[in-house]
Amino acid sequence: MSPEHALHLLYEMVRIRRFEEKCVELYSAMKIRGFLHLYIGEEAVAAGVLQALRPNDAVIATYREHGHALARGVSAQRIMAEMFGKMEGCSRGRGGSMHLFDAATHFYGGNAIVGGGLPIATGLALAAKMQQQERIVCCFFGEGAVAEGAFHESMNLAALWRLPVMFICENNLYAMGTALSRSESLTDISAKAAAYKVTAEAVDGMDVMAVDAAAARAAASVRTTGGPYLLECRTYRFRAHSMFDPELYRPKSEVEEWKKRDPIPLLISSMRREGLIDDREIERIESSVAAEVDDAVAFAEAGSLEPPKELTRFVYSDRRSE
Amino acid sequence: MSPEHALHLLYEMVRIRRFEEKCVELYSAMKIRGFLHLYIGEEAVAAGVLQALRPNDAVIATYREHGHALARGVSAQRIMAEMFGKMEGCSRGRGGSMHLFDAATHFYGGNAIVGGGLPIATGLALAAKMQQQERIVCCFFGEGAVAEGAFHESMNLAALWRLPVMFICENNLYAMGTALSRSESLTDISAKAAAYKVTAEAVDGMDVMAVDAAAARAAASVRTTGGPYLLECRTYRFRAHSMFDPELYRPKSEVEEWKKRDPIPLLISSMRREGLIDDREIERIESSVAAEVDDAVAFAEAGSLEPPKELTRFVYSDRRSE
Amino acid sequence: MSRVTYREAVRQGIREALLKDPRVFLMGEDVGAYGGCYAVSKGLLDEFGADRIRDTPLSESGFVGAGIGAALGGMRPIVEIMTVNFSLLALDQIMNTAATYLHMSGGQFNVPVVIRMATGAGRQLAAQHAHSLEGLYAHIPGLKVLTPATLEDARGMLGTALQDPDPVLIFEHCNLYNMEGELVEDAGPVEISHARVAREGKDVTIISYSASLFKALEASNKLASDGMDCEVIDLRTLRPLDSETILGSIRKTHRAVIVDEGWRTGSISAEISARIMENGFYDLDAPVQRVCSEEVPIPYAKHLEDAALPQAEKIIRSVRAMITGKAA
Amino acid sequence: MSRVTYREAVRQGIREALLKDPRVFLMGEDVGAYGGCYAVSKGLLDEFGADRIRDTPLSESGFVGAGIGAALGGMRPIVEIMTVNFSLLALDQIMNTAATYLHMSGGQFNVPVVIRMATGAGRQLAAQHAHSLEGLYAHIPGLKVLTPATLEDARGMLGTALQDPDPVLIFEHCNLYNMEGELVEDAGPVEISHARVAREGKDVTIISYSASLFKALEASNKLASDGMDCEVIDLRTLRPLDSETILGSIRKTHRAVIVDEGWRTGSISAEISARIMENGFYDLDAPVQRVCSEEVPIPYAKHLEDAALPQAEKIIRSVRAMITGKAA
Ligand SMILES: Cc1ncc(C[n+]2csc(CCOP(=O)(O)OP(=O)(O)O)c2C)c(N)n1
Ligand SMILES: Cc1ncc(C[n+]2csc(CCOP(=O)(O)OP(=O)(O)O)c2C)c(N)n1
Ligand SMILES: [Mg+2]
Ligand SMILES: [Mg+2]
Repeated sequence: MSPEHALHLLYEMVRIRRFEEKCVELYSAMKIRGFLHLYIGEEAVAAGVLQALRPNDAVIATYREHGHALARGVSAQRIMAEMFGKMEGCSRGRGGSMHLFDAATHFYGGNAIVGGGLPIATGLALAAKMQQQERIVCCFFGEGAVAEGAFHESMNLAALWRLPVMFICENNLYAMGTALSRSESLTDISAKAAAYKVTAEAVDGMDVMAVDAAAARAAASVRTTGGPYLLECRTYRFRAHSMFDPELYRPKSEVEEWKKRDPIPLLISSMRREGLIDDREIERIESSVAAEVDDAVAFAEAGSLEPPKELTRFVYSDRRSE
Repeated sequence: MSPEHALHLLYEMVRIRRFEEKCVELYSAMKIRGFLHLYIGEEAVAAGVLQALRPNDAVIATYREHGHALARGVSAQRIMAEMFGKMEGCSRGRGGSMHLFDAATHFYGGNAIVGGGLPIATGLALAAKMQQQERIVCCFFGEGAVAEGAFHESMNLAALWRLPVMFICENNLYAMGTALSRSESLTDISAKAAAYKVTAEAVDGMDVMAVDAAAARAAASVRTTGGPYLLECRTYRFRAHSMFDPELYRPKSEVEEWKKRDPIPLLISSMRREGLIDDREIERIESSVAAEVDDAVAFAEAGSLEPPKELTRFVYSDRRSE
Repeated sequence: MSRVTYREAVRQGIREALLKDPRVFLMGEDVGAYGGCYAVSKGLLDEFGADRIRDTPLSESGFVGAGIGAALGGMRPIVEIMTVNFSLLALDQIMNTAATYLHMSGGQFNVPVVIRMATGAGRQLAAQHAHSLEGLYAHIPGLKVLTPATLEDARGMLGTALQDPDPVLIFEHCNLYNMEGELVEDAGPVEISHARVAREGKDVTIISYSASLFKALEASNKLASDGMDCEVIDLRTLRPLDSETILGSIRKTHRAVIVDEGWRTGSISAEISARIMENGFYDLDAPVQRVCSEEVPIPYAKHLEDAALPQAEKIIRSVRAMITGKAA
Repeated sequence: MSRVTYREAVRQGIREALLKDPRVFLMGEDVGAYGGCYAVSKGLLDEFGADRIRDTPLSESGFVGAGIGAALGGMRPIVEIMTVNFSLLALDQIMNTAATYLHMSGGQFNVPVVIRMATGAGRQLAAQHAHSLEGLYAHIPGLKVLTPATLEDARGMLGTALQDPDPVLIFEHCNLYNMEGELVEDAGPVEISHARVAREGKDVTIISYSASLFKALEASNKLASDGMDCEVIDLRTLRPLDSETILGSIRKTHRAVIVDEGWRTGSISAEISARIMENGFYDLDAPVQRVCSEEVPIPYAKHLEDAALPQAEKIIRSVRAMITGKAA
């Protein structure tokens, strides 16, 4: 891996981390409301996976999607404005944290029905295939979603019809308070792909280099074969499920244990070992990120509220279809 | 296998066959209406599997369930009366061919939502387990149902909670007009059980002895381990999907090929080879069955129609729960 | 003009759309090799191939979701669900995704998907195949709900739906597929924002849609011979409802009976009655009445099924009682 | 008497049922280790163990179906669905199976399952977490639909529901969980067949349920200071609807406004209006009006969410217009 690429991965992870740390503050300050699901601890997954995508590829994510939106290139300003409920937000204030959308980067949201994004991703891939577009679809979901019928139906459809979907399972071991072993009879998620004849792989989701490499393999496979791929990223959520979660279901020690594998320090030490980074560089990253985050907050603060008379706009399209 | 048991299996298959042949006549005579799904060709499955059940076990079947109801011991009279829409029918005329029910034999229907029976069977098994009953639940469904989310969710729940369900997949290669290879990326149904850590087996569904033996193994496993088992019975439907099906989707020659493996002649020849049966015995079976079928028709003819003022009865229970 | 069935009219609509727009395709269970469970798509597989007449596995949630995704991705899918009861398996995708996408994304992503399904009772298919849930779907903002009752609409509404940038649901009553009539060969898309006065009259307005329309017309004919002159409205579109045509008619007749195959409580007929209450109250000479399905899962036995459904006889009784002022 | 929240009242109801009847158990996503997504079942896992406080995987259709099956098998399951929007994933099981079993089987198999879920908006949870679909469920024969607004009902309706031989759905408004009040310690099951007059009045009847009830009461208080005396009805049960209490009140007040957090078109408020039309028309001095949610997927931004929901202000405007005879 090139030093530049490693730096870029680090930069992306730090961006996500600092952006979300700011979100927590803003939630306490009541600037952000509703459900807020933090990605902290899992940054290596979005940062690593999204390297494998090209501009025309499509992304479908969940309600825990700040990281994916940021890594995909959705502007931090517009994401923050969205969480402030402002018109300038990437969903005009209608979506909030769980429903970030961005047409320019083919970021199809932001789906808060667990498993609900998988059929949509399958359909986007079908459209790509039928139109012979050079496009793959990248679909993120948690290990909890694997128990939903939507997982089963989508994996089968994508495999049966040979559709270019990269299914990325973010296995952070918990679905809210439900440990994987209490939601799946077979806890090896990637092994389930065999039931659909889908190629699969599991990767250490705390190691961004490993994720980056695995995603590259996955994307290459999807692009070459035209068929789906399941990549299971084994990761961990450091924070509560959402801001309302008292975390009764896991010992603090378990969280502490995982924090030793925090993807950011992990990458930094490996880069240090190879002489790819020093403190100055880290500071530069931090200050650049801090500026971006501050700028995003300022943008959000300065934003305006959609006039209530526009409430029912976008229930239906203003225009007829072409 | 004892000669008596072989004879019994033959008797059950012939009963189902002749009963349904009569149904076809009665459909043409407009005595039976609605959808009528014939089991002809698949008799070895119901006849074989249901031998493994005890009186207190529960059965869930599909809309193609005449065979299961008969083999389970639901009276042919009441089944026929049901299809005539009579009050004396096993569902008081409200269900018809697709919705046969019988509390006495724990026959829980007759479910016409493809895959809809699997969660119900899982719940029945949960109730049995929580009440420490000596009961297993036998759930029939077609290979088409395997694509539904309900299959996935139920297999996982039953395995995760270790519930006594015998899942019987009747793989007749078609879901209406959709061939297995066009509905499943992995066509080996029993292999899918591995995704749930469920024990599974596939058996020749035209060989009633083999089905009988496999079902005995499956039931024994469920009774001993308390956990689920998936038995795939590979069979074939000789008739159209329902009375409306022009059968455009499969060549006649394929049907003819499979008819060479008709489970009834197959059993008869094997019994003959072993000297377990002769023509007289076969005639005796046929005439006894004919009498039962005639009697069922007479019973149905003589039945009465529920007064329309009773229409909304059974929308809610007449009584409070105990 | 040529003589066609409702089934053929729908097929013509689909065929025309496939010919005209390469983005259009049909997907659903058994639309291809089987020819469609109600034989609507028979022959289309041969003409258009398996890519565009796409058989799906039994996965209602999955393939409806895939249809939504394909629409987002630039295609114009026609998704067929065999029967309205099975559509419940896909309702999450329809309500939580298709109907919300445009709004949730602040106007960025519209979902031009068309979802067709068979609805209604009358074929002794019992409690899991015979309901009328189009009224339920009409409750959902973000959707349009069409209920073609005529050959023109059976054919033309599909084209119009495909031109719509947003999700459109089309409910085809299973008892209409065999209905025959004359249809001009080049009948094209039809407008979908207005109800239609199917029969003019001055004494009472009967408001109906889909297969019930014909029961309303049958009742009107019988009532005419008794000197009662009914105006009959075919709603055509349940969402958005054309209140104006309804209210306009009531301003003339001052009386209304709504005929709806949905279960009475919470049916679309309740909505119509409520709108008349709100906007036509002072025009009324008598309270609006409803003739709906009985509140029962549809039973198999013919006589019970008949008793469960709105019938011309019940409509006649309701109209007569209203006009004579005696309780029905 | 002790001071409890609505959340605690529900928990007490569950706890009492678990203590009293060994057939009762609670199942759903995160009811156990997490303590319930709205903390309703906190502590119950420790007291009753993982068998009876049963966490489920994310499989709404599967575990609701399993609840139905367990009820058929002799248990008395309380199935919790986190939020009404997710219940759509299980609607097939609820409508096609739970609601039809007894009838389809000719009276042989009843389904004593209780399904609880959080409903409603007001917490900025946007378009996939904030709808009010209890009116939609009230359309379905075979179900009972309860909407407790008070602490007594939050606690007591559960016990009553568990005694019911048939499927009962309970909708708990997410904005009520923190509501506090006094509740007698041994408050038991409550009857569920009658609506309740929450405030007596003579000028106009405001009909409401669930969290909207409190907006109706707030509006009434403000209107009282202007000399307008509102009667407020808490429907409590949406299916079967207690029409008698509604009609009785209207015979007194001759005016009615219905307040409903459901989307207006096809809402339960439409049904109520239609019933008043049919049975109370001649008692009315003015057409019945509805104050409902705007027909929009609930938006995230606070000011837009507020604008989408029925508010006391809108109720006041509607009542005032009705009484003064000027358009709202
Ligand atoms: C269909 C559905 N059921 C339940 C929920 C509530 N819920 C939101 S997130 C979540 C846990 C999902 O876990 P997982 O898929 O592992 O993703 P993670 O949150 O761990 O990233 C649940 C139960 C939901 N949003 N949608
Ligand atoms: C949820 C649902 N979707 C579609 C149908 C229509 N349908 C009835 S039977 C059938 C085929 C089922 O095939 P399979 O499960 O293999 O059973 P088989 O009929 O072959 O016994 C279909 C599509 C249905 N009844 N339920
Ligand atoms: Mg997780
Ligand atoms: Mg089959």
